[in-house]
Amino acid sequence: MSLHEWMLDGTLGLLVLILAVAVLHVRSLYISIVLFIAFGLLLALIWARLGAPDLALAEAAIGAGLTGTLLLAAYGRVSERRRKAEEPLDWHAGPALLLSLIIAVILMRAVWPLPDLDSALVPAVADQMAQSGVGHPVTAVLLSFRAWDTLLELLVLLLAFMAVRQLLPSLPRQPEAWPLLQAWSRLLAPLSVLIGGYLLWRGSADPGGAFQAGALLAAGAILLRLTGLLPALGWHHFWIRALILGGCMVFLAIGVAGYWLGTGFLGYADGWAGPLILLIEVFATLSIATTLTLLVIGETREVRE
Amino acid sequence: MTAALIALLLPLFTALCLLLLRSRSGVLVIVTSLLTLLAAAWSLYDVTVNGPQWLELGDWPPPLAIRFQLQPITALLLVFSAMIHLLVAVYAAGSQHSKTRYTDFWPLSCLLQGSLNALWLSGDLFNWYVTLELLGLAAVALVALSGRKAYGPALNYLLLSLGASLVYLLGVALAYGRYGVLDISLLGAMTEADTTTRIAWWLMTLGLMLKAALWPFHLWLPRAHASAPTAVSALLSALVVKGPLFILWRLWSEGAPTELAVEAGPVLAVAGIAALILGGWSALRTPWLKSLVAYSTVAQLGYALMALGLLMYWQLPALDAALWLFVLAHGLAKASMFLAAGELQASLGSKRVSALRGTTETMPVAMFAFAVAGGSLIGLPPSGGFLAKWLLLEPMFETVNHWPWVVGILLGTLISAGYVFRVVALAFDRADPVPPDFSPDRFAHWLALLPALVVWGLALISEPLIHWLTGVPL
Amino acid sequence: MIILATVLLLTVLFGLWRVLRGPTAADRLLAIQLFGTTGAAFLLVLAMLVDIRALRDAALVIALLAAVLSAALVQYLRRQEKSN
Amino acid sequence: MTQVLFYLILGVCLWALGLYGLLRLKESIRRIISVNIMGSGVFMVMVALAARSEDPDPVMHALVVTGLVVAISATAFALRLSVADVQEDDQ
Repeated sequence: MSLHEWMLDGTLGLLVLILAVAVLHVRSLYISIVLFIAFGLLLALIWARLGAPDLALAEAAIGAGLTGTLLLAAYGRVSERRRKAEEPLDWHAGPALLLSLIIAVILMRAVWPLPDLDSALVPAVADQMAQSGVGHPVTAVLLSFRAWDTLLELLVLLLAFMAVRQLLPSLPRQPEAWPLLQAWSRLLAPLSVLIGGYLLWRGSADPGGAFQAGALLAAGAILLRLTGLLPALGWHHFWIRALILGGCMVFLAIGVAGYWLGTGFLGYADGWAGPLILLIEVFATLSIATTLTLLVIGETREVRE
Repeated sequence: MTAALIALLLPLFTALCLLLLRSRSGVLVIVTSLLTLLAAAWSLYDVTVNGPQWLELGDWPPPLAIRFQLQPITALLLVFSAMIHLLVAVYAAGSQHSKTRYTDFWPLSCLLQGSLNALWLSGDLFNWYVTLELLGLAAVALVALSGRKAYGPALNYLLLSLGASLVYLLGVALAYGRYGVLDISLLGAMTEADTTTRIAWWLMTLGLMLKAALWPFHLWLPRAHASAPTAVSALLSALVVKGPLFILWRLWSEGAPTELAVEAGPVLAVAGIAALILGGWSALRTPWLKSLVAYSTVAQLGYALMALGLLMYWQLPALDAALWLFVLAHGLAKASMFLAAGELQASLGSKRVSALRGTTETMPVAMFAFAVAGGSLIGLPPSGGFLAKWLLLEPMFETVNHWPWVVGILLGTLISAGYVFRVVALAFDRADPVPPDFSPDRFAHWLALLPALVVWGLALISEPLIHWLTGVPL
Repeated sequence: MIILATVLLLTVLFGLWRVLRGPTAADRLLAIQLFGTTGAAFLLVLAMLVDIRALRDAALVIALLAAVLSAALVQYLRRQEKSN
Repeated sequence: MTQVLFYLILGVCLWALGLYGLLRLKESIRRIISVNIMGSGVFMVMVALAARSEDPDPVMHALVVTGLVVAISATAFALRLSVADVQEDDQ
């Protein structure tokens, strides 16, 4: 590796470490959140540097964008007293630091021999790509080879939403419309729908797919809700429930149909893999977008009704 | 395999339908639980007749696909979790003190059962991570059903559970980096006792111990289990903590190289003894009834951990039977105890142990259920708890220098006898009974007694059960 | 081209200084905007460097989401002022 | 030292840093952030492992996508819970 490449990697690594340390040590919660958003962004750059465009997309949309919005939303609901409360350096700061350092050293020892080994799954994926029905290996892993993981992950998202439903109402805060912001979001929201749709469509042959697309759609919807341009997406509407549950239901139904027809649970019949995966992805995208929107922005009343 | 798949998917479909229709119908859940139980029983029959089976998901060849494995213990656990879930569902629908009847308890508990079944059937390190997250989120959501006072413990539980998952996930990443596969059976054929493997296995073990509340990582459990609604406490104590324990067992008995297992065994066994003694001590001291039952879970998990540790140390597959009998016996007894405790404290209007004075007179059936379940926890013959303890002790009697383990078990038994008798003795103090606030719910009391009787009933089928669990044909 | 990418990263350091020093929430907001722009530019350069075209999509997403984030931030800050 | 090893070590350090935060911090939102940093550390280890072969390992990339979605779900719930819990304190 050339010196220049080292410079680039070194700068990335140094920056990400500085940010992580600063996130944990800064006194103000607000600054900590802002730094964490920057941390997420930097991670997206690192994934890109390591040749993982899918992850760069996902991290930019989910890791930096939505997690940031979530943290800001939580910050907006926390009381003034809590925000101001400073973190005292208490007695176990020393032992905790020492423990973490020792663990880090042990782990470095563990990862030392790993760069020279390789994985049995890389050739296995390459072998079966032709049968998977899609052209992009990551999409093939997500929706064919390890579809069960993906189905369970949709259930995790659903469960997080249901868990939020259990919580009692928080302080009511009505969003106020602000003309400039409204104009701004009228511009941004269609863009996010457009790019989201583009990522979904690209997903079968190139990096992109349901999660990235869903996150982008959610970002657009969140913006519209924040500025009061979108009506409340209440749980009591049947179509909202159908959207949220649709991803899991379609996925499960196709999986069971596969078992019924003898292609195995979550298997696709010959020649049908491509269209079925696209169908699942469309429903999953809508489901992810709706669930994330309600998770980030839904007032408790709206979620519980 | 079809039956096992039905047992896995039925609860998931039920949960989705309940949510879509915004229904809170307990009857529907009871009916599907019953069907799930039948499917699980059918899969148990299937595996006994046809032997262990595999299912490659999506029909992809092995290193690539996630595989479901149906072996006798998996099928038994499917039946066990369906049974407990059915019982708790009947309680939640029928008891007048159940606070969960008109809440999202129904879809959440169905999802909990579905994710647990997914965990039993899976054999893939990363897939287990996802099922663990499902299980954790469902459990925390169920704890949060009790309202604002439970939010603190729920948040604490959630953060620890997330941290534990990441400890586990780092171990998975290292194992994948070292061997390049994720399937536990394939890993078992490849693993060697080198540094990376050792660290990876220990990371996974620590994460799972935190999730299963095994000593010394148990501190979150009593608060979380005690603050949950009664039906939820029963589910959490009887089922949820057993999930990580199952992964731990497969990780060490199937995936780890023998040298590593022999090396790690004593550490886990000693942690088990510490759990027995210290958890039991806390149960003896606490003034709250539900905390007592929750601490007893910490203590009883010590037996399972000890069985696992000794199984690894001596490489004795016979201890498998002891481990899983403990899990079954404890699950049944604990479901009974939590239901009884919840009913008692709801009728008495107090959460203190001291309020139980004279309950043998005012609520004899509930108290009887508590005492019978307690008997199995102590290990009185001929209960299921006794059977498990006997199996654990058997190899120790064969060699003289195994006496420290016997002493540990003895101490644990004494302490568990201590906290059970603490409650029972109070209940027999009829001089000045605390009157119940309103009429107790007889149906719920009998329901609480049911699993306790089943534990004792295990003794009747002890011989075939042990033979079957140890894999010796009759 | 690598040097160009490294220089882009170094501008993040200046933004970091602004985030830590403030003094107002608006300064920090602008720093996030700067990070978004820098990140997008970095990804574009990297897309040329390693010849992965999909990184341009990622640049697009970052540019868009930085804008969304700052809009969300503005809205929350406004609420906070109202509630004070 | 290769690039892969560099990022492996970086990931491990981030993970340990997140663990330190989780052990030391008390404020719940900050603890949630610490857990996320820990998660990023694991993901970095996984992505670095994926970069070992000539064509990056798609399985690891897919697993990290799954991990990211799991992480944001859990974070969303934890943040809501912490806000609800904090409000309880204020009353």
